[in-house]
Amino acid sequence: MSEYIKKSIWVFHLNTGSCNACDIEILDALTPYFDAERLGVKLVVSPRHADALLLTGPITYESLPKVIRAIEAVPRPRFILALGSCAVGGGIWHDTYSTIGGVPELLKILKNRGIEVDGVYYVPGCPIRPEALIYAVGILKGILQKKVKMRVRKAIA
Amino acid sequence: MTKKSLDHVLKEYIDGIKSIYPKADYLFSNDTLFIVVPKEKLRDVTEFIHNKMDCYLRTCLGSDERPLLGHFALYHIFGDDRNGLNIVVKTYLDPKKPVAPTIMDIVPAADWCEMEARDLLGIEFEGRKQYRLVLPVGWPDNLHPLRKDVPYNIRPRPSAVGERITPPKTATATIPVGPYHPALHEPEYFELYVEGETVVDVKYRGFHVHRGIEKLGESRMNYQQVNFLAERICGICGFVHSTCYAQAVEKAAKIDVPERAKFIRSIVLEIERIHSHLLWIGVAAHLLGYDTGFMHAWRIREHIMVLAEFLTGSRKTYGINLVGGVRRDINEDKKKQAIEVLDKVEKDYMEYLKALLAVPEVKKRATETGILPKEDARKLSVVGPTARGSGLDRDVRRDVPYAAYNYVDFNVPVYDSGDNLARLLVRADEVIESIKIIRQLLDQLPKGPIMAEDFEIPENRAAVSLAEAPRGEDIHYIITGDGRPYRWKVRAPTYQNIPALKVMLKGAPLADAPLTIASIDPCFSCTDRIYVINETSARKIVRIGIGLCPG
Amino acid sequence: MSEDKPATSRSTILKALEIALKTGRVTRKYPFAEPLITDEFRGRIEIDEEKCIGCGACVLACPPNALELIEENGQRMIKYFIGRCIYCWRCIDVCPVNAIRGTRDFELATDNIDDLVDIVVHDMVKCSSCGSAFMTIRQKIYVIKKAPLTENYIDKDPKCRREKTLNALLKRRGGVMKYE
Amino acid sequence: MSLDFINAGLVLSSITTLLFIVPILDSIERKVKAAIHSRIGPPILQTWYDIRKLFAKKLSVIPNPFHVVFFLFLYMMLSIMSITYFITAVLVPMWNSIMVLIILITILQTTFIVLPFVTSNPFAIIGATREVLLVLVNEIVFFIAMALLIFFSGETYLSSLPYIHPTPAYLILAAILFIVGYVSCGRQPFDIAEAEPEIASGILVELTGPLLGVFVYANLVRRALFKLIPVYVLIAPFTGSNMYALITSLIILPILWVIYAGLAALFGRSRVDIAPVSLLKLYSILFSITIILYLVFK
Repeated sequence: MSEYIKKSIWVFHLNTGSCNACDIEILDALTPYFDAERLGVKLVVSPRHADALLLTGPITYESLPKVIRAIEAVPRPRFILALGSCAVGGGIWHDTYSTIGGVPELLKILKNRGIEVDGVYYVPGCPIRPEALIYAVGILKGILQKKVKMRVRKAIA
Repeated sequence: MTKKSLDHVLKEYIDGIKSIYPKADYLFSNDTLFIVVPKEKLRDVTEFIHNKMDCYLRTCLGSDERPLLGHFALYHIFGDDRNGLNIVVKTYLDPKKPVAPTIMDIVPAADWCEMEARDLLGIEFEGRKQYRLVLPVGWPDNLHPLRKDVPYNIRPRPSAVGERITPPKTATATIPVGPYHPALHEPEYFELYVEGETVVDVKYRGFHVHRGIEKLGESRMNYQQVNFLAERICGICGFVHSTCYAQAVEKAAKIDVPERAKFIRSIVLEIERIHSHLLWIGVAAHLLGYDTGFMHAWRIREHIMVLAEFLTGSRKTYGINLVGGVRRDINEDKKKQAIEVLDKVEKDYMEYLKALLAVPEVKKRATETGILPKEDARKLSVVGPTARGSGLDRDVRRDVPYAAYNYVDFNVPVYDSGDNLARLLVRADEVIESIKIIRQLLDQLPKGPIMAEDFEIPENRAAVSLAEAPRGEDIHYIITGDGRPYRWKVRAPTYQNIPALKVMLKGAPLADAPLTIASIDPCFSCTDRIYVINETSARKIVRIGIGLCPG
Repeated sequence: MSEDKPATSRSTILKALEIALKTGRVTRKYPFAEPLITDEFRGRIEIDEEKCIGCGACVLACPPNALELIEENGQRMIKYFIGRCIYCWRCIDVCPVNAIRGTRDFELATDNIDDLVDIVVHDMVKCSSCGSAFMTIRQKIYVIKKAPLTENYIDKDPKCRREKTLNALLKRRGGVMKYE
Repeated sequence: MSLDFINAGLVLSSITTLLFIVPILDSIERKVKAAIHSRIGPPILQTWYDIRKLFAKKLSVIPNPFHVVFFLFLYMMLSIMSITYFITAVLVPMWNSIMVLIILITILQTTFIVLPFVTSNPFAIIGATREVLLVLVNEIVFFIAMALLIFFSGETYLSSLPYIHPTPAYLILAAILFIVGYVSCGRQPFDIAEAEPEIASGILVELTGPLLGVFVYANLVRRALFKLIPVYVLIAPFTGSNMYALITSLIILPILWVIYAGLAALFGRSRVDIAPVSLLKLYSILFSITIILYLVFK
């Protein structure tokens, strides 16, 4: 089922309290120099049409219920792309009083409420480069391999 | 302005205030006059400064100074642009139960900042309607995050948030209309009440992007880290914020910033302005259904983005500002490349502009729509291109020069018609002016260090700093503390411009609403406030989420 | 410039076509071609575990707390969470031993958040009197190299050191009470 | 008999080709626009990928499910039926009156307008209201043009058009049909019903998954029909044979699609209070010219 999505990824963009830098870079990814449309990416205007949600920002309390509602409105199979350091790890405001601290926390809330998501992709960057978004799309499509891996290194005295 | 006239003006202010309250303490530092008055006299003093001296309110803020002086403090910051003066009126409030008189009836612009102080510090304002502005619904009433005894990372009832989903009023059922609707970008939204296709009323709902920035800057971070935080107030005009912050600290601590650093700041500021305006022009074209215009504006903008990355290390949130100077130098090679890019951009841009304005729909739909008459503009004290599109000739870069702006020669484009086209043309012209400014700055770039050496930041100094963002004037107020700001307050330009939207939108066709809203180039990441009006008889409700720092 | 107001210049809607023809196709075929990146780009940082002494200067400088210092079981970990990094490179500025290097790496997307964690583990020195771990072995070597005379008291943690100094002082004054 | 057999084969193959090729033409349109934007654009099969993907999505609950599904399938059936009827009528000289085509198209357009109303979403309803205003002008002009066509040519059969003599008035009528076709396709500046910034793509907003897929596909077929009719009317008199006329129209269709795409990329979006009025003005001028020409060359 999700095989078909790889050829045609319709995305809906939600700013959940980001500073706009990631948001303009998302738009930038659609413009001539990057042209995400050549990879089948299309920005749609309703979450009901979307396959993937682009979340930017650390998810403020004020936006949380709306984010949950948007996720519910996306027909399955649905994916989440956490874009930028705020969405991935809460960014510079990961522990302030008015944010929940990023998509990992959101996923816990979703799990508690029984809302399923078919895949989550994390795209660090502050802001993300348009290429970073295209790279993530490449991973979602299966044409690229991820390069990062958890590392634990011992400093030998 | 000569020294004598400044003294004269100061004397006028001080005499005026002394006549209201003879025991008023005052202090003059940098370009700012600090005055302390008791709260009983606050309204009289406000009236004198605002009405008699014809100043306008920059912003007001509360501060928890119980650990220092055993009181809450309330600051009202007024601006006198003709003389380049700031007037800060300080009032002490009771530490147990802080209550202050409202000045909203004298200065309508104080509405939001008073409510913000109420939310964040628990200061009650007598004699006005009070409501929750900043904090999310469901936040405990007696918890005020900016009080010094409240930790910055407190998170009351995080699980309760999920319960706040309110069902939509109309039969829109499961569609999340509202903050995340059509023109994407930002989660604040406008409810437009329409009859048929005509907008009869507007309601702005906001504060989805409240991230607790001021508290963070006052608790977890140190002076240098706050630069990076300030830059992230807004991802589009972030460098203005970090410059404004750095300047405020430098002013408060009387740090001598090297000239070269000032030049580099101005160059990057203008690059940011070009990127922001091109972005806006592209989005405006998109809102008018002219996607070709959007694509080509952003194609030209891409050169600027690459140039910004080449000069600073990042496409956005440049991260080169520090208190005392900048982190990256501009060498001869970079200078040469920058000039090449600017030449290309200027050529492409001029051609693009011709193409854009030749499209009949662009011209037809921008002309005579979203009109903000000059009188309204003055009354609402709008700033930036919104003011300049309505015939108000004000620009901080020229009126109160900062950074290296007093070394350059540039025009401030002003158009009188007050419609969307005027605001478009102001921005269009400003791009060319910015290119001109950067050329001059690169040409005159002085030699020397880019960072001030060894400086100390003393405690309990205050300063007001201004900067002209792409959307208007940006104000940072700072009180220094131990290793970090004691109080740091930011006022973004969109704050000043949003009330003007009501004037522009009423009675206009729905189809023009997105462009009109976009035409003030609102930046909600910076603003984070709410504008509430009375709901009137409206048949249908359409909620439009226009984002945009223009985007 | 303002005399030649673009608003007044004559032009038709075909102007856009002319621009398009002249410009041609500008798209970079990333990921199949090089990204549009300059040499100055600030990407992910790389901690050199050969050089790092685990002092934590970077942790103090990091604005978003992407670098964290965790101590447990006699080990100190410098944890770099790429997913929170803002790529400001302040850590590079403050590192006393130049153990942190900036890269141009931005291809960091992953489907598992644990991939974004990078940890350097240091063994710690135990205090010779109370036995609590208080600094890394590398840090000790570094301090001794920089200030050779410190060898005498470097084995004790700051608390014990203060205690020792105070006790010595008290003794000299003839007191017998032990500082607690 | 053998001719009928060939005709039947031709009808079948043209329809299947058309139904398959329409999404590809849409991809080509996107590519043309991309070229004007100075970028690459999607692959040639992208619209097919999109539709296939939409059908693979789960259906989620919508208000008025019965009405929506009913009108949606009616809409799809009608668009396919109309285009089938048109091709059959061109080739088979039996009950192929232009009147039937007009009736079919009227029902088709009505379904298209009713659909967003039953979804009871405020955006969709505003979009539909705008569409009604535009269609009112456009549809009436379509009737008048077709009626004049019958009147001028003296033929009520589509299959007879290749055998008439094209007069200047006839050619202007064909031009009017081209404009009607362009407007019906909802391209700039007439995409006011789907205006994304203000009403979130209006009529589409409530549909999701396979339902959206059905709508997108049916809409493309309808657009193809509105391009095919003017092309056929214009070139039929010059070919002299209805089979040639059909084949030539099918060949011209992609070219016309590309031209329309290029045109749409050069315009911005009009407004609901401007578009119908300016259209009316344009049409009245063209009709006056037609009538004058008719009287002059009679």
